[in-house]
Amino acid sequence: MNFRSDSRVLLQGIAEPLGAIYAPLMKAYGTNLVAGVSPGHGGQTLHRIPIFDLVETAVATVGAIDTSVIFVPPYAVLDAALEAIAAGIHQIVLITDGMPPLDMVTLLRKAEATETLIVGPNSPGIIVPGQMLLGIHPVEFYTPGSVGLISRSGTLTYEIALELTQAGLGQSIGVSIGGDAIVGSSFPQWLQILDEDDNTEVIVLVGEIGGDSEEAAAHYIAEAIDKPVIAYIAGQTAPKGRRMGHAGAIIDSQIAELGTEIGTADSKINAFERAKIPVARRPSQIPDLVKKALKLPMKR
Amino acid sequence: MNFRSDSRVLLQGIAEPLGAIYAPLMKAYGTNLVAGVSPGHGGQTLHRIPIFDLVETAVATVGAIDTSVIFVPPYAVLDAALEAIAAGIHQIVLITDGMPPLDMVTLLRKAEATETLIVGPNSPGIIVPGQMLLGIHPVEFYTPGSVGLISRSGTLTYEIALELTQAGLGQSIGVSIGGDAIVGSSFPQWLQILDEDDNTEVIVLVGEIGGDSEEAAAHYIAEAIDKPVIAYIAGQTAPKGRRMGHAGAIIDSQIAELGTEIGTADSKINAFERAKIPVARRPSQIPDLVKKALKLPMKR
Amino acid sequence: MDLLEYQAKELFRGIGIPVLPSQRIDRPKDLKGLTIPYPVVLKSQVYIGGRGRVGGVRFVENTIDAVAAAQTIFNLPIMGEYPKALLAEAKYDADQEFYLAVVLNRSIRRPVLLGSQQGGIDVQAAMDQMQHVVVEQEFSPYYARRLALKMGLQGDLMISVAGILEKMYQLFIQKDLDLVEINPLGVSPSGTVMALDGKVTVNDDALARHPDLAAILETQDKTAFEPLTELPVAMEADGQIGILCNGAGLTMATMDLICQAGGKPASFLNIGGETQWNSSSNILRQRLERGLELMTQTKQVRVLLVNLVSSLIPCDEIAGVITAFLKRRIREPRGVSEIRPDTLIIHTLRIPQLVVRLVGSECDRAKARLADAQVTIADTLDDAVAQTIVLAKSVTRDS
Amino acid sequence: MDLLEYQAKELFRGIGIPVLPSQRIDRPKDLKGLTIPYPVVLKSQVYIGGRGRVGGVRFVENTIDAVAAAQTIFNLPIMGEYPKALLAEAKYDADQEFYLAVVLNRSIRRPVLLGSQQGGIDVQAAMDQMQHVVVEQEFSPYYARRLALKMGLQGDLMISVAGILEKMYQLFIQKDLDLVEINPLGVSPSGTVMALDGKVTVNDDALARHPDLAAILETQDKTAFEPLTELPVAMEADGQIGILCNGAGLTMATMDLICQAGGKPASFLNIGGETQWNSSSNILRQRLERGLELMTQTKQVRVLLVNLVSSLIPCDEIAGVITAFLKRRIREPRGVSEIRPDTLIIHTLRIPQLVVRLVGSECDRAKARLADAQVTIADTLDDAVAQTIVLAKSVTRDS
Repeated sequence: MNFRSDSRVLLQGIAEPLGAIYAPLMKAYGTNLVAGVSPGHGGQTLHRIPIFDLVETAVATVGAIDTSVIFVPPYAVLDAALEAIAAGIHQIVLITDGMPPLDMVTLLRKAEATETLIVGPNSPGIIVPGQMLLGIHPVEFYTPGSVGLISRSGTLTYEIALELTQAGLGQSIGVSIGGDAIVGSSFPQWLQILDEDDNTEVIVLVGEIGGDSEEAAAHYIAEAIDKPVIAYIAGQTAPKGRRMGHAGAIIDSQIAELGTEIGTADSKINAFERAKIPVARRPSQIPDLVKKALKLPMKR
Repeated sequence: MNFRSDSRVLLQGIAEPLGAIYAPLMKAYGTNLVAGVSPGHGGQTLHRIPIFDLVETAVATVGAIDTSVIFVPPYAVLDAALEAIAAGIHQIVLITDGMPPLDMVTLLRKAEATETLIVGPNSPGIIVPGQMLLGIHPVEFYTPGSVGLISRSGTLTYEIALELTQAGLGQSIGVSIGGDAIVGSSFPQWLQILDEDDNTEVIVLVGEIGGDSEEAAAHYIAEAIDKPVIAYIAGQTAPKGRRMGHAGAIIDSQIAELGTEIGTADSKINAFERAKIPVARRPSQIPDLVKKALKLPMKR
Repeated sequence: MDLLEYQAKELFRGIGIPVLPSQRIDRPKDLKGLTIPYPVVLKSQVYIGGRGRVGGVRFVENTIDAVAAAQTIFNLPIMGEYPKALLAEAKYDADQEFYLAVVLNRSIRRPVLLGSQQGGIDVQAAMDQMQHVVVEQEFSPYYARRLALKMGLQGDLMISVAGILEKMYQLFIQKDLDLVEINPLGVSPSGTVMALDGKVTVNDDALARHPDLAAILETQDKTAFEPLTELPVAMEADGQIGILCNGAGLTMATMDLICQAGGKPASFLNIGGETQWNSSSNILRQRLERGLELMTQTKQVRVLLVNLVSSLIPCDEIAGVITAFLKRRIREPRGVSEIRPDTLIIHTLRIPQLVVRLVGSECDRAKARLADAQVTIADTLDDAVAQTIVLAKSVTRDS
Repeated sequence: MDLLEYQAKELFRGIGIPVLPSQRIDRPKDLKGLTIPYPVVLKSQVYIGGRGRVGGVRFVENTIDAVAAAQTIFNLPIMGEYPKALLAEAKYDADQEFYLAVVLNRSIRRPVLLGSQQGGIDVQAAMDQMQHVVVEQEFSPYYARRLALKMGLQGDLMISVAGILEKMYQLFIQKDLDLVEINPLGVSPSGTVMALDGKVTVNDDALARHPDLAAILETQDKTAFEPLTELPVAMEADGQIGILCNGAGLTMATMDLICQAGGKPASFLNIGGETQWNSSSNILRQRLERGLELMTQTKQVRVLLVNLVSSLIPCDEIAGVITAFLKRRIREPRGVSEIRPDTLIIHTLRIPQLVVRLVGSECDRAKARLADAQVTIADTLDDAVAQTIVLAKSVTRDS
C-alpha cells in the first residue's frame, strides 16, 4: 500500500460530471493529482491538470503513477481499470456506482494476477485527513487524528466521520470498500493495513446488512488484530429482499429457496459480540466507545 | 524442458480413435505413460493404462505429471489443454489437426502466463529415439544418434528421419512444431534447446512455405546457434493462395490486397543462404549435408 | 430481477438447453388452440416458488379438463400473487430429478456451479447432497465436468449434465445474470436430460446492456417488479413516519434510529448516494424534488424526516429546494383554476410535517433559509430522530 | 473462406457497425423493386478486389440507367470471375476514407488492429500510413482507442473510429474470423462514420461451430470456393502427372521433386496426414480409395505417383487397397450391362500409369501384393520420381 501524501495520482473520467467536480477538490486538498484521462479530451487541461486520451500516454508524459481514481460511466469501468493495470498502476479506486458484478469478477481475476489493489466500486474512496483525497469524501467532516474509519457506505461514513470530529477524535484514514455485492478490497485487508499503520490507534468498522464481510471481519479481528476495534451495523430494521440502494445491502438466500438467510444485522452483531468487539447501537455512540477503547475521558 | 525417458506422461483423449491406437504404441516404446484421460471413461483401463475422467483426478491418483499429449477432437483441444495447465502440467503436446486458431491464441496467452511449453497443434509430436514417444511418429523410421530433427510437417518428417536412418545417421530427437498457422513452440525455441542438448551434434530443420518461422529461424541461427544446421524447404512449386493441407502452409498477403507476399520458398531459402546455412535441394541430399557438417566420410 | 419460468425457458431454448414443447396461456380459452398433444402440464407463472405444493401445477388429459384446471389456477393466488399467464407443457417421465445452478457468490467473488442429484421440490434433500465448484479462472468446460463428477455421475450421464452446466454458464455470462437455476433437471430412464423448471435472475445494473432482456421484462406485469430505488419502499401499514435520505447506509441507519426510538416508519426513500458517475448538484436537486414529491403524496406519511449528508451540493441549496417545494405544494397544487376549495384543504392537510437535518457546507445559511418555512430543523441525527418521534406522537394523538 | 461484400455487411449490421441501406440484386429486373432512393451505387459482388478500377462499381440516378448498368456489370468478368449478384446501395458523401482491419497475425500469434487515415483504392497510400496495435492480452476497448490515436485521430472522431474497431473485434472473436476489413470507412463532413465496403474471411477450421456462417457460405456459388483439401488441386494445363500423397509437407516435397526433374504436374491431392483425431486405418483406407478415384477420373493425369508414408496403416494394407481399386476400375467400371464396348475401351484407357512408393511397416509384403498389378514399384522417393518422369515422357511421346 502506498497512500502517502506524495503518491502520484491519476483521475480517469476527469471530463465526466462527477470527475470534473472532484478533480479540483482533490487537488486543492493536497492530493498529488498529476494527470487526468478522458478519451477524446486529450490535450485539454482542467484547473491546470493535464488531460490525456490514454493512461499510457499520461504515464509516458508525466511519469509513473501510483494510484488511479476512476469516475467513468458504469459500463466503462472495467475497461478503464484494465487500461490502468496495463499501464502499470497497482492501486485503483473505483468511485462509480452501477458496475455490473460480472465485470468486477473479470477485473478481480486480472487484479489478483497483477497484484493490484482495487478499492470499490460504488465507493467514495479514501481520505487521509489533512493529506490527500482519493475520491469524494467531504473534506470538511474530517480532521487528522488516530481513528481508522472503514466502511461499506458513503454518506453514512461522512456522518460518522463528523461525529468523531465533533467529539475531538481525528482520523488517520477514512475508507469505504464500496456498497456493491462484489467489491475489491475487503475489511480484513484494511484491518491488516490499519493494524500495521503507525498513525492508527483504534479502528471503527461501519458495516451494513448483506453478505458476510462483517462476519469475516469479526473473525479476522479475533485472530489477527491487536488494536481496538469498534463496530457499527446499519440496517437492523431494513425489510428483507429489498434493495436499499447499495447493490450489496440486501438480505437474501444465496440460492433461491435453498439455504438460510445470509447477511442479517443480527448475524453480524452476534459475530462481533462473539469476538468481544464493542458494537455501537447508534452512530452517536461511536465516539464514546472509541474514547473508552483509548482510555480517554468520556465527556463530550 | 524435461523430455527425459523417465518423464511422467499423460494421454488426454485416450478413448478417441487416434489416442487409442497410439497409447499402447507409446507405452511399448518405453514412454512412461502413467495415465489416460477421457471424460466419461473414468475407471476403465487400456493396455493396463488407467483412465480418468479429469486430469486433476489422474494427478491425484498417479502423482504429478510432466507432459500431456492431447488427442481430443479439435474443438475440445483448448479445454483439454487448459485443464492440463490447471492441474499443474507444464509441457503439452497437441497432436490434433483442425483446432481453430483463436482457440490457440487463448491457449498461448494462458501458457505464457503459466510458463507452459505447448508443442503443436497439428503435430506428430516428439520422439526421442530409443527412449520415448510423445505422439505418433512411426518408431521404425528412427534410430538413436546425434541429429536433432525439427520440422513443421508430419509424414515429411518421417521421410527425412528414414533417409537419415538409412544413411546411418541416428537422431537425438524428432520434433514437429506443427503444421498450423498459429503454433506453440517455435523453431528458435527448439534450436536453443538442441544447441544446449549434449546428445545433439547437428540440427536438421525442415521448413515449408507459409509464415515466417524459417526466416526467424535463419536469423536466430546466425545470432545464437553454435552447432551446424542443415535446412530444407518444401513447397517451392506449390500454387499461391491454396491450402496444401496444413493450415499454415499457404502463401498469402497478411492483409487482403495490401502488403507483399509472405511465406514464399524463395524468401526462406534466401534467408538461410544469407545466414550461411546449407539448404538441401531434396530430402535425399540431407544426409550428405549432415555428414559434411559433421566431417564424416561421404559414402552412402 | 427474476424472469418467469416461460421466459427463462425461452433463454434456455436459445442457448441449446433442452426444454419441452410448451405454450404460454394468457386466458383459459387459449387452451383450445393448444398444439402440444395431451397429457399436458399446466403451471402457474408466478415469481414465488413452491407453487406445486399449493395446487399451482396440474396435469390434464384433454381440453375440457385443461380449461377447467386453467380457470382454477388463474384464480389461485400463490403467496398473494395471481398468475398473469400459465405455461402449458408436454408431460415428461423423469426417472431422476437433479438440481443445477450457476450463481455469483459474493464472498468468493466468483461464479459457482452448484449441483445435487436430489432435485425437485424437496429442498432439504437437495441441500444435503449439494456439490459446488468455484469458477476460479476463466471458465472452461472442465469446470462443468468437475461438478458433474462431484455430484457422483459418470459415463454418458456425467457428460450430458456437464454439457447442460456449460450452456447454463454461457447464458450466465452472455446475459450478465445473477442466477441460472434448473430444478428439476429431469433424467429419463434412457439417460436424456430435460430442464423441467428454470429460474433466471437478471442483474439490474447490467440490464441496460441487454436490450433483449429489458424487452422481456417490459412485457411483464409491472407490479411484480422489485421496487426501483427511486420509488419509496413501504414499511408498516400503521406507520406514520417517512424517511428521506441520500445513500443506502445513511437511510438504513436513520430508519434503525427511528425504530429504536419507538417510531413506526410508513415508508422510506433513498434518493441516492453520491457515487453516480453523472452526479452533479443539478441532478441531486432534481432527485430531491422528486423524492419530496413522492414522499408527500403518500397520505400515510404524517411526519417526513429529511436527513441529507451531502458533499456535492451545499446545504443552503438543499434548503432552497425544500422551501421552493413547500411553496409550490401549498400555494399552487395544480392550476389554481382547477381546484375546488375542498380539495385545496385536503391537499394542504396532506403535506406532512417536515423535520430537516442537513449536514455539509453552508449549514448556517441553510438554517436561515429554512427559518421561515414550516419545518423543524435539527442539528444532529439523534436530535432529528427525537423531533420526528415527538411530532409523530402528536400527530397520532391529534388524529 | 471469404464472404462477399453484402454478406460481410449483414454481419456488420448485426453487430452494430453502421452500413448504408442496401439491397441484393440477383438480376437486372430486381432493380424495379428497389426501395432505396436514387442516386444509388451498383457494386459487382465478386471475391476479387479492385473491381472499382475495372468498371465493377457504377453510380446510377434512375431505374433505366440502373438496369442498363446492372446488365453491364453482370456481363463484366473481374479477373475472370462473373458476379452472381450485385449490391445496390445508397450513395454516401465521404469527406475522408479510412482503412480499418482486425487480422490474426501468425508471427506475433495475436490479433492485430490495423488502421490508416488513407483508405480507399490507393493501396500504397494506405500502407504508407498504416498503424497497428497488437492485442497482447484479452481485448478491452482501450486497445481500439490506442489504434485510433496512433492513426492521428482525436476528439469525437477518435471515439467513433475506436467504437467501430471495438465492434470489428467483437465480430472477429464471436465468429472465429481470420480477417475483418473495412475499406473504406467513410467519414462524412459532420464526422459520422460508415462502412462503405467490407471484407470478412471466415476460418475454415472454426466453421463447423458457426452454423450461421456455414449457412451463408452454403448459399454461395460453390465454384468460387477455395478447393477443399479433399479435392485435387489443378496445376499446369499441359501437365500429365498426378501426385497423391498423405500429408501436406510430403505432397509439396514430392511435387517439388517432380518439377525439379522436369516433370509437369497436372494436379495433386493430399489425402491428409495422420494428425486427425479420428484417424484410423479404416478412415485412411477410405480416403485413399476416394483419392485414387478422384485422381484417375481426370483424363489429363497420365501417370499417377502415389507416395505414402504411413504410420497408421501397414503398407500391405495400402497395397491391398490399390490392387482392389485397380481391379474394380478395369473389370467393373459401373454395372457391366450399362457399358457399351467403346466406353469400356475409353474407360480402360483412362486409367493412368501408377508409380507406387510406400514406406512403413510390412513393405515387403506390400511389394509382393503389388507384384501382379500393373504398377511400377519404387523404393525411395528419388527412385519414384525418376520412374514417374520416365513414364510421363513415354506417355507424351506415345500420344
